[in-house]
Formats: sequence, structure tokens, C-alpha cells
Amino acid sequence: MTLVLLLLLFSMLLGLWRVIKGPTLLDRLLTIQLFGSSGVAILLVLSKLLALPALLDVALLIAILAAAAPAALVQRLGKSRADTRSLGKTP
Amino acid sequence: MGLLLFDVVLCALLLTLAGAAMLSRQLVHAVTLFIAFGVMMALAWARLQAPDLALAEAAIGAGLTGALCFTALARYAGDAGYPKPKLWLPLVFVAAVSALLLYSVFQIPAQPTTELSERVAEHLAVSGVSHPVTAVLLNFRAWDTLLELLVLLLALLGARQVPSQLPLHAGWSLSVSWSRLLSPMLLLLSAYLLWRGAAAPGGAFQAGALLASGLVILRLNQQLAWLSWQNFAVRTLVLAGLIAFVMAGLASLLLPGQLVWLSWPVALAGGIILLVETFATLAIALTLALLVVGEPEQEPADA
Amino acid sequence: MSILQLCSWLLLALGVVFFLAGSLGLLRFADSFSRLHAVTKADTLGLGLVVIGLSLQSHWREACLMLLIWLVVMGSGAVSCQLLARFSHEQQANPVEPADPGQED
Amino acid sequence: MWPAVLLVTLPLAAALLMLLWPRRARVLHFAVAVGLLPLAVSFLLQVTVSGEQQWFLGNWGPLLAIRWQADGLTTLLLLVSVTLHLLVSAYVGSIQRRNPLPAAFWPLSNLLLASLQALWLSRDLFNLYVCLELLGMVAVALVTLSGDKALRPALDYLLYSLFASLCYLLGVALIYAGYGVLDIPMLAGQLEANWLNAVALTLMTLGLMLKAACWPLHLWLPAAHASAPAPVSALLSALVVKGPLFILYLLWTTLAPAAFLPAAAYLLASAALGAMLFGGIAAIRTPYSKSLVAYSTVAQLGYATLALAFILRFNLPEFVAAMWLFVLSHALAKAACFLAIGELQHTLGARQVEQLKGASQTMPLAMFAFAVAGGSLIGLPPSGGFLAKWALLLGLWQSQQFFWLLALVVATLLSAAYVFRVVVLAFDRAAPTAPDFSPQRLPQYLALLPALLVWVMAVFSLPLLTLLKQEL
Amino acid sequence: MLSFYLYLATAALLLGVGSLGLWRGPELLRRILALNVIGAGIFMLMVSLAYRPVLYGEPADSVLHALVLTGLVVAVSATAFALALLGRLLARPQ
Repeated sequence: MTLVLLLLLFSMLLGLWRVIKGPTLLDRLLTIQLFGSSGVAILLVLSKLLALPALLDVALLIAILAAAAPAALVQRLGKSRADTRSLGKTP
Repeated sequence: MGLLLFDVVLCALLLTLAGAAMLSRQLVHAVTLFIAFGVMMALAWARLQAPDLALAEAAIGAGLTGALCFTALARYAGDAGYPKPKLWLPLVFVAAVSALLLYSVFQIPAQPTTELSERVAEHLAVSGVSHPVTAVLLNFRAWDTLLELLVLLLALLGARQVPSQLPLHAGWSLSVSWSRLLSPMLLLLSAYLLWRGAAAPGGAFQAGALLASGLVILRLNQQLAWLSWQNFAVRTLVLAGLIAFVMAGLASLLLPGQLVWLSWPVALAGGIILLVETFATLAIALTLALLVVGEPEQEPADA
Repeated sequence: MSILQLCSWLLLALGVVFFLAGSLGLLRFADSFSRLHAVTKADTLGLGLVVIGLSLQSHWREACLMLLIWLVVMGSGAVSCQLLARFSHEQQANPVEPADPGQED
Repeated sequence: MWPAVLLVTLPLAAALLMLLWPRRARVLHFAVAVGLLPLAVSFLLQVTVSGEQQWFLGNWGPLLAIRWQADGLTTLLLLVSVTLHLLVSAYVGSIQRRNPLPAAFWPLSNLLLASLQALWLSRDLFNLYVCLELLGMVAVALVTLSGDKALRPALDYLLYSLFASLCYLLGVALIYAGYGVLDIPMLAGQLEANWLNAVALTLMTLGLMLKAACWPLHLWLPAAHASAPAPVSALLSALVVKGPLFILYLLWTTLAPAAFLPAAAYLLASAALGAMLFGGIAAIRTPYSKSLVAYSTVAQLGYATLALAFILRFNLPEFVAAMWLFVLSHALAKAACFLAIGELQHTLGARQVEQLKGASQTMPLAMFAFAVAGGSLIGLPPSGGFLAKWALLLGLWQSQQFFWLLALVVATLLSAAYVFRVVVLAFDRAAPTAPDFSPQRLPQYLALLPALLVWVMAVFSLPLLTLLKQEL
Repeated sequence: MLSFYLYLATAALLLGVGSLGLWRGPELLRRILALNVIGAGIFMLMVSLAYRPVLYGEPADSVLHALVLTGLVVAVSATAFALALLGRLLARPQ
């Protein structure tokens, strides 16, 4: 079980390179997505391992709110705003 | 052993994310990294057996921080052309301070002080709830919680003094329908968290923060036009948590034999706590939502 | 070890493999939009396998909750994938506009 | 229990009701503010007669509960807060027609009072953190009332204040790590002189000094206090910066192990010296009249810090009396100064000190208020400021600290210089600045009132001294 | 035991990283984020302390959990207020 946990965390660690290196904003946002889904998996395993059923609620919460940050991003920095010119477009 | 390795990797991830957020070239990257950092913090709380905090952190980190930061980011018109800051002087100083702090935390004895926990366990039976964290928050240290609700209210009052309108444009149909699909689920889940708070991890703040995230998502998709301070019902609910708390305190002070502020009579404690928590949840949800998305239309600052 | 447990471990292992594959894809694929595919698809599948694997070992109520979590992740993963893709597509389609600092007022 | 509870909850409840029904805000405000005054007076008398009282909130007993304690000092501070709250809001009411503050002033000032009262009463390390945070947020919200020009100072103030409370919280966490107790009286005498406690106390002290604007951590104060509306500056200077000072006093007189005291005394004394000298010099040099008063706050806080440093070193009751007399007299005098300067500024349309020329002719009342309050800041007999300085001098003489006697004299000369800088200009009748409109009398009288109160303090000097000397 | 000190060390380093960001800035938004990182460091210190009894087979310290929860609320409120001020500051005509 711990091994599963470690490997899941390792997959996040791989994603870390993308989030720091980029190069585009999309890559970074994707990594948040990855962190979200691997985080949910880790929480499920942890809840089994530590015998804390409440962690399932945490996982559900993260799962439900996974689309919240992208939705806010689209609303606040989406197309009709002129002032997002330089955001995340360093190739 | 395996768990220790897990801890090492988790801590390394946390530190890297925080460091990258502080040092990244562009602000939008800093914000993205910070959101990822929030998710990882929730994992750390889960690992450290603090499910209450993991719930709260997940609701805040995943739902509210993103909306807050992206709203602030929309204000930065491109890159404002800040001079490249010096790194070395701060780095040296901060490294010295960190070394000092590191040395200090290693002085912390590994032997826990258990007297306070024992006292909590002793009195749990007469606190009205069976989950110790809720008992501390709503009974043993209820005064802290009342003041904390006041801090939240003050943030809203302060933010209302400095309104700055960002127009809401029409949401994409996909996110609108997703938010509609989500809202009943969020409502149910927060009601469940609130109810569970009496016996298990959960409670007013977690439920409120979750509900607030739901309100924010809906509001950002141009729904809930009623969500405004000008609306008397909204205003009442924003204040309801504090009003219920203060009234409960004063009422129980009037009861015969109750001589001290915020001491709930044992027989009524469970009911009072549930009542206060329910109003506090609504208040927290609406306050946070108003704080994050602001007012729908431009109004003068003073009502 | 019972067959049930064996199945559970196998599924868990397979799930983890999918997670790792997704991350590898995120690292190795050439452009952002292919990386998008790698992450969202592989992770959702991986999570599903982990959920089933864990469900085999747990109480039915927890299993139901986990299944619900998986469903939600599928939904919100798909939605956010769409949102992100369109957002970034639009950003690329609209070239840099002239600065207009007074826009906000 | 009732007086203590009401002193906190009445303003709180009033603020909530005002937010619900903004139209009734002023009536409600004055009803509550006037009602609180006799309550606070009777509470003070009750405590002086029957001794200190304490409660464990929720009736959970020590350790588990948050402790409230009402001793002579606390009740005195409660009374001063209530008095100043009433005076300042009366001033705001009297200028309502001319330049009204936003309606949010009424609930915010009530919340300020509630959080101050909560702070004076609390004896719990974590609860004090929440109170500090609360106080900081109200203060910043009040600063923003003067509109867009105050935005940057307000944001800086908020960031400094957040950083300061985080420092304090870290210290609390480290103390909890060692002892598992948050209650200050229970921790009294328990702390050992080890590295962990040294770090914890240093962090808490730094955070509190930053919040109390002790030199050299005062950088946020002049901008924030000068850009706030005048009545708000009066509240901030008179009351808000005293909150962290009170916690500092609690920490070092009850919590800190004796081995740390000399080092802390040196730290505080040098900060005080810097504050008295550099704050005074900055006040002499600044071109703006409100900045002058704000820098004077930095300098005057130096006296209180110096007294605190000597409490730690010599443990004489004179120093305790001196510290709190400084705090009380400064609270009243500074409120009068800010109100008078605000009144002068509005009527003469003058932000700079130079433009106050001839003010003794055009607005004699306001100028008189400033001069009277200034007299107490300098320490002219028989004002409250003089009482404080006399107690300090007496203590310094007894403990034979002749260097500090000299420093005190120099600091007094500096404060005389910045007060007379304004007064001399005001008596220059050659070409007075013409007022924009005919001066109003009521607000000027209201500005004079706290200034006169400082001088009345001298009448009650004996009971005040006995009350404060019991503290040790 | 080792993981307890590991998390404590992480907390201390988070404080360092946050202070670096607070000092260096340069944008105000980053300073606000840095304050949050410092807050996270302190909360991590407190949660690790709450975890300490678990090492001896006792339940985690619920008082500390409650304190951190209060601290989280305070931190969120303060951040939201700071961001509102920042938004107004940036939206203001130059």
C-alpha cells in the first residue's frame, strides 16, 4: 500500500518538472490538474492506510472543486479582457 | 520506512512549489504554483492526521484561492515592468534566519505535553458534541471562534470600502451547465459536513468554505444575481452567525446558575452548538463568496 | 491471499502504472495540447483502477463513496480540460493587443 | 461578569445592528457610547474597591478555558477606550454636515472598541493573537475611509500588520510546543531560560514592536496615520498602537524568565532612545502638519517603551506608573492633537505646517486645544504628561541612571521644539491664512475636551498612582 | 520520530522561503502570496506539534487543530481583504 502511495507521489514529482519549466501557461495549469487527480488517489489510499474515513470526504471535495480554478481563470482572464496580453505566452 | 520516504518526497514537493512560486519570473506562474501548493498542503494535513484541516484547506485551496488570485491577476495589465529584484542580499539574510529557525525547531522536545488533551477528553462528554475539534471550537474556546467570525466580517466590511468592479462576461455554456449540475451536490455535501461536524471531522467552517466555493463558481458563471450586500436577506444572513452566537451567549448568561460568558448549559449544549454552527455556516459561505466575487454592480461604498 | 485481494493489488498496480504513464506523457510529449490528452485521459483511467482496487478491500459504503468520487473526477476533469484547452486556444488565436492601461475604469 | 461582558458585546451588537439598518446607525451609536461610560466607570470603581476579578470563559476552569482578567490597569484602559470612543464619535457627529465620513465609520468604530475591549480583558496567548488580528483589520478598514489617497498606506499597513501577527503567532506556537499551555497567568514563572523560549519571546516581541510602531519598526505608521481621516487618526494613535504595547507588558512582566530580562531591557531601551530622538527630529523636519503629529506618536511611544525597559531592569513601581501614565496621557493628548489639527486643516485648507500661520487669530479654540495637548506631550506641569515624566525621572534618579536622565531631557527639548514650531507659527499674526469658511465652534470644543482631560488627570494623580503601583 | 522532525524542518524552511518572497517581491501580489506561505509554515509547525502524541500512540492534539482552523479563517480573510485593496489600487487611474 505504501508503495502505491510512493509511486503516486512520484508521478506528481514528474509533473513538478513541467510546472516549473513550463513553457506555456497551459502546461502549468495541466499540472495542477494532475496534482488534483493524483491527490485524490493519494487521499483514497491514505484513508485506507491510516484508517481515517474522513479523508474520503476530502477527496470528494477536491474532486468536485477541480474545475473551480479553471472556471475562475476563464472568467477573469478570458478572451474579452484586453489586459491578458502577455499572460503565459512565452514560447 | 515507506511512509518516511513518502514524507520526504511530500516535503520536497511542498518546498519546491513554494520556492518556485516565490522566484518565478511571471506573476501568473507564481499564482498557478501557489494553487498547486494549496492542494499539496491538503495532502500534508491528511498525512499528519488532521482531516478537519485537510477539509478546510481543500475547500479554500482548491475553490477560493484560485478565484481570488485570478481576480487580482486580471488587474495587472501585462507585466508592469518591475526592475529585476536583487536576490543575493535577501537570500543571505533569509538563509541565516532559516538556519536559526531550523536549529530552534530541532530543540522542540519530542515528548508531547498531554495535559490539555486530557482535559479536553475529560470534558468532551459534557460539551454537547463528540468530536473534540468541534468541542474546542464551539464550546471550550468559543470566544476565539466568535472573534474569528468577526475577523471574517471585518474583511468584508473593509473590502466593501474599496470596491473595484470587474465586469462579468457571459460564461461558456459548458462551465455554466457544469456549475448548475454541481450546485445541488455542493449544497448536499456542505449540509452533510455541517451535520457530521458534531461527531466526526467537518463543521461550520469547512461546510461554509465549500458552500462559498459553490456560490463563487455559480456567480462567476453569471448566476445568482441576488448575491449582493444591498440585498437585506443576504445582509441578514452574513450577520446571522455573529448574531446567533452573541444572542446564544447572552441568553445562556441569563439562565439561572450560569455565571460565565459563553458557558452553554449541559443539557442544551448540543442544540445551541448546532444552531450557532448552522448560522455560522451560512454566514461564512456568503461572506467568503461576497469577498471573492465582489458586488455585481457599481454602488457607492456606503449603504 | 485470496483471489479478491490479488485482484485488488493487480488493479492498484495497473492504476499506478497509468498515473505514471500520464506523467511521462506530460513530460515527453511535444506540444501542450497532446500533453493535455496524456494527463486527463490516463489519470482518470488510473484513478478508476485505483478506486476499483481499493473498493475490493473496503466496506460497501466506502466503495460507493469512492465510486462517486471517480464519477465526479471524470466530470470535472473533462470540463476543466475543455475549459483550459479553449482558453489557451483563444489566447494563441488573439495576438497581442496594444496596451490599454485605462481599461479598468 | 455582566459589566465585562456588556463592555465587549454592546459595541459588537450595536455594530451588527447598524450594518442591518444603516439609517439608524448614529442614534444607536450615541445611545450605546453614552451608555457604556457609566458602565466602565462603575466597573473601575468596583474593581478598585473589591480587588481584581477573573473568569474562565465557558466556565471550563484554568488551562482549558480562555481567561479574562479585570485588574486596575485593565479597567482603566477599558474606561479610557470608552471615553475616547465617545469623544471622537461626537466630533465626527459634529462635522457631519460639513465633511461627512462614509457611513461605514459608525459600525467600524464600534467594532474597534469591541476588539480593544476584548484585548484588554484577555489573558490567553492565542486569543490575544485573534484580538491583534482583529484590531489590525479594523484599523486598516478605518484608514481606507479617506478614499483612494489612503490605499497604498492602508495596504502597506495591512501587510506589515499581518507579518507582525504571524511573528507573534510563531512565538505562541513555539511556547505551546514546550509547555502545552496558552494561559498567561498559568505560564507565569514556568518558562525556563532556554534557546526555544528565547526565540519565541524574540519573535513575539518583534511582532508586537512592529505593531506598536516602536522605532525602528515604525516605518508604516506616519503614512497610515497621516492619510487616515483626522478622527480615525485620533483613534489609531490614541488607542490602537497601545494594544500591542499592553501585550508586550504582559509578556515581559509575567511570562519571561528572569535571565532574559537584562537583554530585553537593553533592546527596549535602545529602541526607546531611537524613537525619542529620531521620532522627535522627524517631527521637527516634516513639512506636513498631520505627519508632525504622527511622528510625535513615534517619539512619545518611546517614553512608554523606556519605562517598560526599566520595569524589566529595576522592578520599581515608579516605572510601572510612569509607563501607563504615559500611555493614558498620550492617548488623551494625541486625540486632542489630531482632532485640532484636523479641524485646522479643514477650515484653513492647509496640509502644510507653514499654512497654519496666524491660526491663533483665525481659530483660537482649536489652536488652544493643540497647545494644551502639546503641553502635556512636552510634560509641562501639572498635566498628565508631567505626572508620567515625573514618575519616570523619580525612578531614574532612584536607580541612578544619569545617562537616561540626560536622554530624557534632550527628548523633552525635542518635543518642545516640534510643539512650539506650530505654536509660534500660529501666533505670527502678520499674514494669517484665511479660512475657507467661518470656523465651527462645536468641533473645536470637542477637540479641546480631551486636552483638558489630560490636565484634569493631575487632580486625580494620587488615586491613579496608587492604582497603577499596585500592578507590580 | 524522524517524520515529526522532518515536518518541523519543512515548516522552518517554508518560513524562510516565504520571508524571501516577502522581502524580494517585487509585485505586491507576490508579497501577499509570500505572507500566505509564511502562514502555511506556521500552521505546519502547529499541525506537526499536534501530530506529536500520535508517535506515542495517542490521538492527535485537537486543541491545536482547532487553533489552526481559526488561523486558517483569519488568514483567508486577511488575504481577501489585502487582494481587494490591491485590486482597487491597480484599478485606480494612474
